[in-house]
Amino acid sequence: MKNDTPKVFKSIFALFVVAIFMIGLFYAFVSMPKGWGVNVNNRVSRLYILKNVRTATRLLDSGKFFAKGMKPLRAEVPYKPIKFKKTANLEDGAANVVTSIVVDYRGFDTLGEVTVLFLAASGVMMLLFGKRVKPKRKKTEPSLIMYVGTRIAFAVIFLFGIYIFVHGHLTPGGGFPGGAVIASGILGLFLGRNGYTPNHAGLKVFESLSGIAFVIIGLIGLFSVKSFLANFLPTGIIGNLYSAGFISLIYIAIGMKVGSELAAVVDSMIGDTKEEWS
Amino acid sequence: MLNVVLGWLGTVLISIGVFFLFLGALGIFRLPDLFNRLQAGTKATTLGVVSTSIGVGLLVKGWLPFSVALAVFLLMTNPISSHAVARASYRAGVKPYHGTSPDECAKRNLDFSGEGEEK
Amino acid sequence: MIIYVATIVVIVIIITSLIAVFSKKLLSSIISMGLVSLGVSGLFFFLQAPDVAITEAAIGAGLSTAIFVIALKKVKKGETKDEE
Amino acid sequence: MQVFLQNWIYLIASVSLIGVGLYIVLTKENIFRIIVGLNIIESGTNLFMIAIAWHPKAVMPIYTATDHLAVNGKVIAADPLPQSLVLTAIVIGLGTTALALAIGVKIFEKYGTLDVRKIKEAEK
Repeated sequence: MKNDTPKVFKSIFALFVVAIFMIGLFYAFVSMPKGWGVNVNNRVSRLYILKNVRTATRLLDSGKFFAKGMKPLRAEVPYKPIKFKKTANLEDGAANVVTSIVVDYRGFDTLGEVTVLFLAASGVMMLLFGKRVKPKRKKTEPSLIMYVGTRIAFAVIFLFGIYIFVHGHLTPGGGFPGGAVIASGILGLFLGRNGYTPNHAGLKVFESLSGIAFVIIGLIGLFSVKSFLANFLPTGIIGNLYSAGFISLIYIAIGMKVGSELAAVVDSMIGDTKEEWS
Repeated sequence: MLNVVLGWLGTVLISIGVFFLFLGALGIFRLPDLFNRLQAGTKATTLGVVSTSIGVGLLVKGWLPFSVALAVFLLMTNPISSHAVARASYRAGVKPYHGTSPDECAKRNLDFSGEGEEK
Repeated sequence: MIIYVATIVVIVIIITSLIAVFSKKLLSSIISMGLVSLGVSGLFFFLQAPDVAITEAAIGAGLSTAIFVIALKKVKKGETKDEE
Repeated sequence: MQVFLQNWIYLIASVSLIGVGLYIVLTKENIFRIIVGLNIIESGTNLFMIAIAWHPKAVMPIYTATDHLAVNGKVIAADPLPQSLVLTAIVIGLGTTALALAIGVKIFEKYGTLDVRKIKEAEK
């Protein structure tokens, strides 16, 4: 389209395109298997779903649980009915199924996603590096309430972020939200102080070390269990803090990495404007 | 016996909290300008939410530590955030209600003017 | 019963996203985008996905809006010129 | 009424969010507004994927919140696979948004404007 196209025509065309797109999405959603139609057994290990189900043994014997064409599990693994917080787990030890999909079943995919996040963060740093704007406006001190309050709140927020990613295999949460919470605490420090800069070298070292730790845990799995990112630690009792094998270790690494990366993104966005932010 | 006392205490606390939350909502509707509304929306709802959460913690078994932690965090952050909003809006040039007697900020000659504009 | 609460949230989200389209100022458009993210995180909780709800509330409503506002402050002149 | 809402309300929400975002991307000229539209499209897509995983009687796929995920041979938990995909997609969305904003700031430094048409004219 040329530049001098009237605006009304343009918006009518856009509405037309949007209408076609929305009708297509409706059709796709309606024709998709939804809810009860999806067999979760194909996506998660069957042992996972059967945790703490009282009728599990009966169903396993009758063979009703599985979809057509699946072998009953009894033949492969000796199966006992599992009770929550009572018995050790057969599969993994994690109470949170989403966590164990992110770290265990799709661990390699998560490594790739962390790499994408690292590339995005370093791209932001490269684009905004080295620009120093001189302060045009006179500085005013941020108020004392903000200064003290953000310092106290930062401690609480930091502790909460660490809690989230340490308990990732038990409660909702994990490395990604924990890192985001820590980064938002650092953003609060930026807002509360005048000219606050974090320790850049410390951030970089932290980020690199946690990335290296992720790969090293994967390599330990490769050399001890013969598969990259395989679980090499004993799986404890479901529901305990020390359970789920290496999931909590990897989530700690991911939380540190995501937190330091997002903090670096915020720093390189704010850092060179040299204005007050209170 | 203890359960009955705790139940009554929790109910009274929740009633106080609901009353103050209602006052906060009423203040947001009735008061004239931004600063007064911010005052009503912060002061009343801080007490309201804190006493409501502690009352719920007394009523339900085992929730007291969580609700006390929630109350402490709210007590800490809510006034700070409302102070930040008020300060930023004053610096951005929001004029107070004309009935506000005397404008102490302007009186003390604090250097807030013209911060939001290019020179 | 929770589906009626979700319906109210959905109506609020749609109205807020329409504000993001039709508002003249870029800042109010960004703020309404953050509100859309907050409402979507509430819907995630109703859809039985608490992990995703926590992540969306921390990132979509908090950090993303903050980064937008910071970047907007760098290009303050560009906002008023081309919005007509 | 309840059944109708359960079947359709999340679909309506996600599709209308995607439509609104697409409208912003197609019609607006300011680069930052286009990035706002992309973010709204991202929210709608995430909602779409989570809504596929849900059914009206679903429970959370977390054992600390619910006792069992399967009753009488039927899985009653929400599908955890799209949830894990969306969990990582949100974080990556923030990274790409920050990258796009950095590129927008650089464009503003070079051309002095954020309007797409004026940038196109300046290129000629």
